[in-house]
Amino acid sequence: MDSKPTTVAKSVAFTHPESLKRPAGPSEFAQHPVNVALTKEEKIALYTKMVRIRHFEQRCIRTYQQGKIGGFLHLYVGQEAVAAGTISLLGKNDHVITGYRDHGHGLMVGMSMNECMAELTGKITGCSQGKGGSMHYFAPDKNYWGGHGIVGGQAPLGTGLAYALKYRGLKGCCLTYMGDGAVNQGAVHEAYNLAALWDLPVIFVIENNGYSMGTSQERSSAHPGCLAKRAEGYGIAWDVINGHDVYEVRAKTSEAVKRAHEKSKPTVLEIFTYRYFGHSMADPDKTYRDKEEIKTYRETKDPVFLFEKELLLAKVLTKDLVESINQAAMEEADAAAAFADESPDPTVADITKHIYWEEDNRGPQTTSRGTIIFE
Amino acid sequence: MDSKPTTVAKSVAFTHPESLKRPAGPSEFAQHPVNVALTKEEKIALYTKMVRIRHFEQRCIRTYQQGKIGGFLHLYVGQEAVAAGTISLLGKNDHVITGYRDHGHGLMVGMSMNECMAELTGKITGCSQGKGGSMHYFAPDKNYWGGHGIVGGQAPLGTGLAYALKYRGLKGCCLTYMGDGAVNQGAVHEAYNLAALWDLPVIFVIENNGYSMGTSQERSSAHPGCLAKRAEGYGIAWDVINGHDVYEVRAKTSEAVKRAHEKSKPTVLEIFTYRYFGHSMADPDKTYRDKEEIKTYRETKDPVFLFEKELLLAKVLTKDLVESINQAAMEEADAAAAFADESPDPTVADITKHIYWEEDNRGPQTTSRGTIIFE
Amino acid sequence: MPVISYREALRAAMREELKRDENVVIMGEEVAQFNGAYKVTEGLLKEFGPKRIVDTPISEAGFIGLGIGASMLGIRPVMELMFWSFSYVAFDQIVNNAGNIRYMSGGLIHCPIVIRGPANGGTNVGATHSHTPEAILASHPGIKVVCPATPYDAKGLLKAAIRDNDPVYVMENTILYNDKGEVPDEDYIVPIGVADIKREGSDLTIVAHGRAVITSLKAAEILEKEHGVSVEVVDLRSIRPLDEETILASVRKTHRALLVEENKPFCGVDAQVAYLIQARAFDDLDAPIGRVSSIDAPQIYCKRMEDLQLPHPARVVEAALKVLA
Amino acid sequence: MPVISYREALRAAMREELKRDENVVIMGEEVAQFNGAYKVTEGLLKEFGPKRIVDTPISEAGFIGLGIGASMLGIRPVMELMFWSFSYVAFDQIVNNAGNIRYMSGGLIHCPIVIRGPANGGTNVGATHSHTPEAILASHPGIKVVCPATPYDAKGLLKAAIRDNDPVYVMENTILYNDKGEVPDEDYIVPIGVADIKREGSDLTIVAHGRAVITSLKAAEILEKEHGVSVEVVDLRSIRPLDEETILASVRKTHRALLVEENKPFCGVDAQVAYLIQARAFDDLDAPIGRVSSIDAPQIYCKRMEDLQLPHPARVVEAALKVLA
Ligand SMILES: Cc1ncc(C[n+]2csc(CCOP(=O)(O)OP(=O)(O)O)c2C)c(N)n1
Ligand SMILES: Cc1ncc(C[n+]2csc(CCOP(=O)(O)OP(=O)(O)O)c2C)c(N)n1
Ligand SMILES: [Mg+2]
Ligand SMILES: [Mg+2]
Repeated sequence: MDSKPTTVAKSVAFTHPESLKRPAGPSEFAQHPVNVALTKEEKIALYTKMVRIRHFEQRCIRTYQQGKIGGFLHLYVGQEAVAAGTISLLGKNDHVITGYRDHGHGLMVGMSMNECMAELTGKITGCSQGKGGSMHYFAPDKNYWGGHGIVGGQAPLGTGLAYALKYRGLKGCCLTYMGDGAVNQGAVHEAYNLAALWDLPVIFVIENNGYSMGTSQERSSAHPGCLAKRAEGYGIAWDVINGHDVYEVRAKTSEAVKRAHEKSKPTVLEIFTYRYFGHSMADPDKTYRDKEEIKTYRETKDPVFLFEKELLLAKVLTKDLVESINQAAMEEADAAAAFADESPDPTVADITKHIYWEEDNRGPQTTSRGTIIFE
Repeated sequence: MDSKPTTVAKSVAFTHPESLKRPAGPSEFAQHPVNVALTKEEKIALYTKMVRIRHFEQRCIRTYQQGKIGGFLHLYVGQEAVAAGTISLLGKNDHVITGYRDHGHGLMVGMSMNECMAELTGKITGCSQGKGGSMHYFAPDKNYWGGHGIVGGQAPLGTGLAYALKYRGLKGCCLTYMGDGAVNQGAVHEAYNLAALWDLPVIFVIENNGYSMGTSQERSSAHPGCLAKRAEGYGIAWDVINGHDVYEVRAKTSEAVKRAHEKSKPTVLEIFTYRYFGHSMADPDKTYRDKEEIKTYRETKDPVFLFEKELLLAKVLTKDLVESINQAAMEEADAAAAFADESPDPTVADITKHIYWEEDNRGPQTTSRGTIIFE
Repeated sequence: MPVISYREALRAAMREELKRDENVVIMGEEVAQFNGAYKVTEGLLKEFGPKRIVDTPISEAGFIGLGIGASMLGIRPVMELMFWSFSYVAFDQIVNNAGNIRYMSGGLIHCPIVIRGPANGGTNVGATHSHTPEAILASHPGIKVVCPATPYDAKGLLKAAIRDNDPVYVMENTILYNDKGEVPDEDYIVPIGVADIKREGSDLTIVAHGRAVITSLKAAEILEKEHGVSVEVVDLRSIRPLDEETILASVRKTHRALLVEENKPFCGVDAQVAYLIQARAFDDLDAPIGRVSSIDAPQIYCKRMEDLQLPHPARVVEAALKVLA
Repeated sequence: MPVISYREALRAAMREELKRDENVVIMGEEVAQFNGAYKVTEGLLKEFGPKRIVDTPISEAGFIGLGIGASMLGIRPVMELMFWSFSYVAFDQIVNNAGNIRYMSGGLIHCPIVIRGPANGGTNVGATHSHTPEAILASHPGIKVVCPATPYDAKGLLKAAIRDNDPVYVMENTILYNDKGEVPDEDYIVPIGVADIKREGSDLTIVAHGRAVITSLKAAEILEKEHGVSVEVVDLRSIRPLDEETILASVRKTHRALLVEENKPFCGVDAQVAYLIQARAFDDLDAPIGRVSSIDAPQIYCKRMEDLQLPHPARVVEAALKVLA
């Protein structure tokens, strides 16, 4: 037995990792092989994707304020480097699943702004034909399995996707994202144990933005310094990452991807990040953090700006290019809003479609008959 | 942040702690203050209680084989020192809750063999009037909150009992028992987090008997050496205990009780123990462990015999006394079986009693009317 | 009488009970510092402090189980579920531990817990957040379920629930939170298990609960004005206990029944009510019992369609005319 | 035709499907090395090896969620729940993730998972282990639920379930596991959603599912012999989809209906069936629809009382005579 009993164990208050406090400047992870390997074009593409997420989300705010989006709208602004850094590493057999804050991941896997915006406004041209909404994006053709509204509920699903990859002999992994609040859902722990016990190529990514709705992390989670460390109880490898530095995200996540691909082993990554807006558009964001904190993050740790600076310094980007990339992203978002506007609603008949497979795939029905939709 | 990332973490196969392998002889914990504090009478009483559990359970086997007990019957034989050692430490404001393997705890808190046996045979004189059965013993007047059939489901309840103690300003704790298989239920982890976050005086006791039904611990739980270590992820103190030595159980549990009473802090204790019979009487016990293993435990680690030896050596017990204590326990168990035999069944009218409070407490009903039991 | 909102009525119920009994504790996600996801608990932390008003992590099985355990030892927890949809991650605790503990202990243990929060569609949040589990929970003996439709009932039922010694699950509706109505300042309760005739009539009985009551009242208005039909609207208020006699008395008077609920139809509350009526008032019925429920699909996200998926006055009117035909 | 037990029939279904499709995986607690808590999966590990037959930890939400995720990527998991009662700790996964994924993705994702295991009382294990959640699960659109009563149906329905592209929940009954019946060796399926007339008759229709079918057949025998009543017994087999037409056709023939189920009565399957019959065969009914369910209490432990809590032939006979009076 390699474990020793503790008689005193202290719960340490949540603090962002030291690395976040380093002065702005070139990332110490710029020289990591996965980042060195990026061509200039790839770097620009990565930056462009982060910018597109930013502008898409900001356009959503307007659409919401116009009353065209209802219900919940959870924005990803401030967290772009997490989805961008992690998903930029993925290949053909790698998969993605997340919670309800799912727009960034959707755009990163290659969903179009059109289908994303139209989904938000409940149009038939939306990725889920207006049936899923903001919290329930899906693009299985792009290995994107959602968009899940129940906190933590996606953790076993991601583990199951990894299980399927292993079962089918595919060298892939499944990035399974969740928030810092989600780690307290029992399903997450059941998933940890299964992943470790069965050596599944799943990477649990805790996007720690410091808050679950209005609850700061110290008020929701007991932990001995960080949340990822809970992985140790299951013998799972883990790491903590500065999520404001897309190079660091890539560098450390690549180790986890390697572990998944080569050893079929899980990892828990805790990525420190920050959200600029309220939990959802319905959150007045007044009771639980002060404006100063948001300001500091925006001014000193913005992942898009930090990467922009990095690439400007490295002369990968120019001011002009930055301008035109931003301009294009804004125009794309505007066009998406127009597309959504012009798209038709589903019809009443659509309400009862897509409930059962055989209803959508009529023909010789061999397995199922009878009444499946009731009055 | 006082935590360090790991890049390699290994899952070590389950082995019983070294302490179990020590040669039989006086317990190294005999000199622990909580054990030194025991009077001769108290030591004899403790031994007697263990013997009573043993004989009660063995009498149950006969009653089961006679066809008078149906359903599940999970025996505690082999694990006596766990309930005996831990519960012997408790005072007026200390509480107990466990899973379905609940007879030992019931007898330890002071339930009579009569009410326990009658419950098993479904009689109205049973502790729960024949409504709960083997898995669902209750004696709230003795601070015993059951007996819970759903694996792990009692963990939040025990945490809640501890919460109530703290809320009401009582210096107490709640011993919350579960098996080694139960630790993989999400509810257990949610309870860990709440207990740590809110500093609740709950002691989670993992009775690790090496198997959950037919699944050895290595096949059910990923861990880095032991299950208790998962507590670290929540900043909870923990310890591992040789559950064959009632003195060790008392010594180490007393630290946890102190922590609960004095600091209102939780603890996770993993107590290594062994069950001699199948998971339940329905388990043929043929596929997952060999008879040799059981034999070894019976012959070298039996908690009742080890304690008997210890007390004989210490001249607290004599052969005669041992004899008469065992004889009395057997007679008590036989009498309980007779009592159960002679007791009446509940009636059909009893089926619909005890569903709602006001049905049992008729009088001026202020809060609730209408039909509550339907046809 | 003061006119306050459904939200304020719920808050008043909690305030009064918090004052009355020091063992009452409000617990849930965001109920304290954030003032409640729907502001139902606004101001309570300030007034009663953090011992009585407690924010929880996102661990429904954990904190509801904790509440159940605490209730067994004399605490009277009032737990907020941000949505009743989230009861599904705590389903075992809610059904087995809260609902069975009295029975399995032969009456030795009681579990005076209240779980409250919204259970409704119509808010454009999709299938995972729009469950209405009143029928599935009420189908388990040991549990009580109430669904207030008005501010008056909201306050009275919640107070009754908090004083009840059994688990009572209070299903509210976010769309009703801003509805206003007369609510007495003084202490009163609405007994659990007593239906309320929200409108008297003679040609047709509409049985409804929750927001479907409001929809039915609107439909009754239209039926009266445009079709000269006199409709009686029975508000169940409680699903379990169920006030069978009030339903039956109304049907015996009108001879026709239409059942309206926002639940999905299959094995909904109104399936049970339909069975009841035909079993006990068979000869009084002049026509088959009609039903209006949500269109039988997971809740659609698109708000325009969701509004049509739910029962709405036009659909109720149409169904009523069919029953009357 | 070979005569085999219900247990063997289920096993045969799994064996055949394991052979037919390499993506079929059997998973659950104790299904492999222990040969199944009820020996339904006996021998499968030996025949198919540990990749196809997988023992899980006691983590229902975890492993069922895992199965759902795997099914989205082409695996066809057949998960055993040791008791359907344990579905309550996995309720969110079972309802929201399996049941809603197709809908919420606008048909992009399908979830061909099967969850099977016993859902019944009568085994003397108390309230926590005796739930019969067919109605509460079937009340959620997106889910299919079947309840085989005979070995033939057990095999045919399980095979159909495994080939179905939607989540199908198969509720078995431990008391039936040893029941024997004729079961073809060859490949066949029983289509989901097709009821079966287990006995023809002209005076009364009994609608039942699961073990209540067997009870009803016994009652029908007594009714015939001792009371000269000709009873038709309709076995629903599937709860959702529901074969409404077969129910209605039988009632239109006999004009009287008695509904029998082992579920608790409130919002049970038969509440829905009662609603259906009165809505669509109102004028064909000569008497109110009768119902026999389990006595409405959490399951009692005492075996003698539990046997009386469940529907038994004498109770069915008595209720039938009432409907016939
Ligand atoms: C089981 C469940 N409980 C509660 C909620 C309501 N809810 C949605 S998001 C959220 C906060 C989650 O915070 P976190 O996991 O940190 O993710 P973040 O929003 O910061 O991305 C809550 C409480 C839910 N959707 N599901
Ligand atoms: C949620 C749930 N899943 C499965 C079961 C069936 N079951 C009862 S006991 C048991 C094994 C538990 O093993 P462990 O926790 O090690 O306790 P032990 O029996 O060894 O005391 C299982 C699988 C259950 N009762 N509840
Ligand atoms: Mg967060
Ligand atoms: Mg064990």
